[in-house]
Amino acid sequence: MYFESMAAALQMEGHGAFVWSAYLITLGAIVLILYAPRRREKRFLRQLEGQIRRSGGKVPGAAKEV
Amino acid sequence: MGAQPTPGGLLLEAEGLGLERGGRQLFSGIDLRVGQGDLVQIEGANGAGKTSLLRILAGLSRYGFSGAVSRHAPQLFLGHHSAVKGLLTPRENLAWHIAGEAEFSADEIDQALAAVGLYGYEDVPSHALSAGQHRRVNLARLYLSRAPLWLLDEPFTAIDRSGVADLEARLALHLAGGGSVLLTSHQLVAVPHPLLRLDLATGLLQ
Amino acid sequence: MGAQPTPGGLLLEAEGLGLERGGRQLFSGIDLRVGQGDLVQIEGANGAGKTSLLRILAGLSRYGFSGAVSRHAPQLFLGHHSAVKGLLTPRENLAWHIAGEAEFSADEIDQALAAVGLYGYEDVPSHALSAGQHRRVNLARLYLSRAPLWLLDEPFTAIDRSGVADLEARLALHLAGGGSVLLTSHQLVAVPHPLLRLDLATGLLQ
Amino acid sequence: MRVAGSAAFCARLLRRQLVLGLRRPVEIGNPLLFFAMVIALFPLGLGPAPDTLAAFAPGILWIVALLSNLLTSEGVFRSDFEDGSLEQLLLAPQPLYLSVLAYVLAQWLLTGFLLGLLSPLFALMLGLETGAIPALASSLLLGTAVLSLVGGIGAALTVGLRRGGMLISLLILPFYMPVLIFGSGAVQAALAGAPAGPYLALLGAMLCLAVALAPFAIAAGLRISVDA
Amino acid sequence: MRVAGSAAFCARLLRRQLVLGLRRPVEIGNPLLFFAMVIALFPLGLGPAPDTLAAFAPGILWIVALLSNLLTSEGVFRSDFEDGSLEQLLLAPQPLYLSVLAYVLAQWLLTGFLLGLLSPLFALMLGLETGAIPALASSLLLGTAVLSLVGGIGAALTVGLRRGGMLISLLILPFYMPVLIFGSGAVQAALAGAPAGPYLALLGAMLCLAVALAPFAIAAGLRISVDA
Amino acid sequence: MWSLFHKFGSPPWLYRLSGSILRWLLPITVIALVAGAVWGVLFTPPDFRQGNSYRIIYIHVPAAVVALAGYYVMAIAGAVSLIWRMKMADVAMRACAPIGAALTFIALVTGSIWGKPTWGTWWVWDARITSMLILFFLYLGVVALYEAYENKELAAKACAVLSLVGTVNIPIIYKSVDWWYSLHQPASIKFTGGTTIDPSMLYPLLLMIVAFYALFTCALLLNMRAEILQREQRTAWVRRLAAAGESD
Ligand code: HEM
Ligand SMILES: Nc1ncnc2c1ncn2[C@@H]1O[C@H](COP(=O)(O)OP(=O)(O)OP(=O)(O)O)[C@@H](O)[C@H]1O
Ligand SMILES: Nc1ncnc2c1ncn2[C@@H]1O[C@H](COP(=O)(O)OP(=O)(O)OP(=O)(O)O)[C@@H](O)[C@H]1O
Ligand SMILES: [Mg+2]
Ligand SMILES: [Mg+2]
Repeated sequence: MYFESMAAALQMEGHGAFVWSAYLITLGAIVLILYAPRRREKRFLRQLEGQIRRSGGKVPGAAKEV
Repeated sequence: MGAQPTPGGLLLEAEGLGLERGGRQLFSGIDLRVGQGDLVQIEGANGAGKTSLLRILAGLSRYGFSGAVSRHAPQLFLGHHSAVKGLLTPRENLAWHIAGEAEFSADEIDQALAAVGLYGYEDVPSHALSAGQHRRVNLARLYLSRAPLWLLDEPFTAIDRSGVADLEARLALHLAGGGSVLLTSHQLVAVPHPLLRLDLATGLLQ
Repeated sequence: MGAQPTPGGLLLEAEGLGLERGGRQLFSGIDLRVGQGDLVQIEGANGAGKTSLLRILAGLSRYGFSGAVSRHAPQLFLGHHSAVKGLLTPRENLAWHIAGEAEFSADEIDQALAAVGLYGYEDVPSHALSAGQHRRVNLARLYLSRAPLWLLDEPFTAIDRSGVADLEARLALHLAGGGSVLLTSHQLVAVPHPLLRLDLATGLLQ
Repeated sequence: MRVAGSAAFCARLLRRQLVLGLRRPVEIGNPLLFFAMVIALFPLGLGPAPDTLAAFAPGILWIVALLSNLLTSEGVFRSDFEDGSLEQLLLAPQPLYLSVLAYVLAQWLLTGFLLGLLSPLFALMLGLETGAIPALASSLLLGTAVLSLVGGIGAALTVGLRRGGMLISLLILPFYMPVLIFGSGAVQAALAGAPAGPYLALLGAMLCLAVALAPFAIAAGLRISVDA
Repeated sequence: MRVAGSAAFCARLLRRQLVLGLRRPVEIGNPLLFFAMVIALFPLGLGPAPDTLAAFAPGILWIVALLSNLLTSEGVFRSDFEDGSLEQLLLAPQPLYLSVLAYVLAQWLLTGFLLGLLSPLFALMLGLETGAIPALASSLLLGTAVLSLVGGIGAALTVGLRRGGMLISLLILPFYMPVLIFGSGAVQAALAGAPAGPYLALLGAMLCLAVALAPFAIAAGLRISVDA
Repeated sequence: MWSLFHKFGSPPWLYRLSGSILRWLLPITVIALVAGAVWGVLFTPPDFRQGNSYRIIYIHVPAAVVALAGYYVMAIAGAVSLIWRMKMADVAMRACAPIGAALTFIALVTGSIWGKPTWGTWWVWDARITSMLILFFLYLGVVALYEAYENKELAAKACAVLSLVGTVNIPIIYKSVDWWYSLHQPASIKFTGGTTIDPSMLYPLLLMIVAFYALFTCALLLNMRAEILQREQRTAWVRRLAAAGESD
């Protein structure tokens, strides 16, 4: 490691706030672009499953077999 | 669209048309063959899919339906919207009509306007016309067009009783001359000509 | 407009109404007294001036006519344009209706939508509705309104046959409850109730 | 069913207008993005030199506010006129003064208000001194409200004419000019170290006047337009 | 009755669009007055120092041209979509490529062309050196044509959405930016005594590209919009 | 070749394939991102001119590079969808826009944060920064257009047209912004030359660029999967999937 201590790594000779905030914002954005579609998919499947259960296990409106 | 009628006189063919909209199957398996002299009325309640079908047949809807349409003749399509510009006079509206079918002479246009009861209104800006007169400007195209196949979506909307009778006479003339008409209407169509009914619910032609 | 019916039950009075439009005298000397339970159909060809008259009676046209109108009761006016916003759903269109007549509960609105055959379409954006369904959204106000006097300009436009029958039943109910209706229509109105006809050409009520 | 009070009715109208402006949550971004883009045009047109940009920043932001108001004012009543909603509004029992205010308020929230809120960001991008930012934001918030009210008058008078667009600009631009002068004046005063207060007070006075009078003019304009 | 050739049809369309744009002779003045007023805003907003104004005149004139294009592009297909004319146009036997060009040409004639012709006047108002005026006028004439074509794409893609306004600006403003850069660059080059030729050549190349490709995109956009 | 092309057009096949790709690609991506970041932030020497603030480069440059490449991926998908009417290309195109916008956003924000210690200002109208801003607008335009259409099939066609127009324009935009900047020559501010970068700084940067490409791929596949399910919700295979209560 280039820095001697964790505190020095946080400080970065005064540039720490800039570097770390840049990395944090990036982390947030990355988590969002990976998590959002995942959540959309999960939620959609759960909703569809509920719909199927409500209609008595049948597969309503299933138009075509693939 | 220099399409020519097939030897058998077919103007329009559709096979296995199906449409789903907003999760509902509006119609499916509709087969349609329109020949010369055919008068077809598409029937169905509000929201049955009449307009959607007409737009597919005219070629305005190109995505989202199943089946195939083949057009063998020039068409005249009059939809729910009148394509009449309020800022232009009826005469200008017809002379510069955007359908680009043909170049009509001033005489032809005035005669067509007179035929739909707009004699004297040729030079009034169209937005100063009443609802029925506004639609009549568009319907004047029925007196100008040489297209053999007419697709009319509720042509009688907002037209008074004598106007409807005039229109029916015009349809009869067109049919007698070998043209054909596909129309939707919630009213009964009184044309002295065999009428085929297309029921959207069952997809059958009677 | 907290106007109240007069003791004699009069909802609307008009005296000597006359209108000239574009150099033509559309009508003149029209006297009209609409009382509770009256059903009046305004008759005339396209361009006769029916819409113009209704707009004068409703108070939307305030200049350029002769005569006087006095309104003694709240009115519900449905014109050629549907006042339905395509971007809003039918439910929103009614809940946030711009006429500001009253605050309707979600239940009342759903019932009204069901009554005009839009059950299941409550949350579809209105621009995705068919022409008839679009108009029905507006007509649902007939099931919500408490206004005693209705002014309806061609309410049956684009409505299918069973829809027209439903509407006629609604009109009959309203009339039986002491309300009154002034309408224009090019179709025959089949309401089991005495029908007064106002002929614009002659200005006479029959 | 309850009879609708004026306040409830106006709240409903406001909500309706806002929903029409932003059907989906994503759409809130549209006006913001629009401002960002128009502001980016200025460096591209005038050149990227930081000091001239900073000197022009108040004027640029104010001109963008004004133009975006011009661009959107035109449509305030347009679609309601075309689909018959306006007729119904005129027939409503509630006072037109208040309904018209609801329309203008919705339009302002989607343009001037958003721009005012975001103006610090844009000011930074143009290199405006941070000291002048409060004056900028508050002058924009006050001034754009005046613009929206005045713009509403033009919109009401021309909505029946089926061609609005240019005509409305001609009618209302002259009335926009005092707002522009005091608005950018406030920021320039702050930049020069003078107090921006007097300018803001003037803008506030103009706003009071506009709130008191413009709705009447708008209402009258709408009645005339619907009559035509 | 004669069958209409494509050229005759386009001429007719052009005439129709022009008449619609200028139903009354007064209205020819509207776009010009609009430019004049918006240009008058800049001295008010930026401060009237004559030398800075003159230095920024190219940028200002170009930004105004761009915004007025934005303002009018939106409406090119709007009313035709709403009243069903667009459906009829799509069904017309003539090639859509040409019809669409007629629309754009009409729009350009009423905005960019007029502005280009009158720009020397406005340039004088802003104190631009007379030597740069030919470069200004020709860059405006070329560049606004590109703007109109690109704006048409945005208009075609959004006309079916009933919410236009902001959205179309978002779509097309990024594409306007190169035109702005080269356009104002041409004038700045002329001001600096350098030849404006290369910039004008670039604008011309962009125009060729836009004429060749944009109508296809517009036509595709219209088909999609009418389908929706 | 054609059969593969057709297979790509088949939603269930693509859904399953993307599932198995993601199972190994996603962990690798995360590891590479973490490793590259830790390497770059903690184990490299500081730049002799900018000090430690240069460590932002390990996210700034990869985000910028991939954001630009993403636009071309989107446009290619758009072209495929328009020409061959392939539905899965629609899906891919739609998925590119928000990811590209997010990456552009990262580049802008990190660049802007970087600028404060280095240039003393959050923002300058530098050629590269300006063109990145325009790219951001382009991406958001596609997202906004897609969201504005009710019918998603048409939305995809409209966006395809827009992104194709964009591909013609992007080179023009970049060139023009370059010339614009050199015409005005403020010249007080310059990027540090990338060529003189020390190898010890370069390797983590290369790792991060690769990791960001992988990140883009993962996000693309994830988005496509969600979209495929929604589009195919009426088919039996999606229903079976939902009934089984799992997604992989
Ligand atoms: C908001 C602003 C910024 C944006 C949009 C931006 C954009 C970009 C882009 C697109 C690249 C990659 C170009 C390529 O590899 O061809 C890049 C590289 C780079 N940027 Fe930024 N940048 C921004 C701010 C900054 C700042 C403030 C710095 C600080 C000094 C900086 C330093 C660098 C460096 C050192 C490189 C790599 C050098 C090279 O490969 O030539 N950037 N930036
Ligand atoms: N753009 C759209 N998006 C989703 N659904 C639509 C759209 N347009 C129409 N629909 C639906 O398709 C159905 C059929 O509409 P269509 O306009 O074809 O009916 P129609 O038979 O012509 O009815 P009408 O008699 O009222 O004119 C309607 O239920 C409507 O809700
Ligand atoms: N704004 C206007 N300016 C001038 N004349 C007008 C204007 N609006 C309507 N008119 C004229 O007034 C006459 C009556 O129009 P109105 O709309 O009242 O007719 P209507 O009886 O409702 O017809 P329809 O059955 O077609 O709806 C028409 O001849 C029309 O030309
Ligand atoms: Mg229909
Ligand atoms: Mg009428």
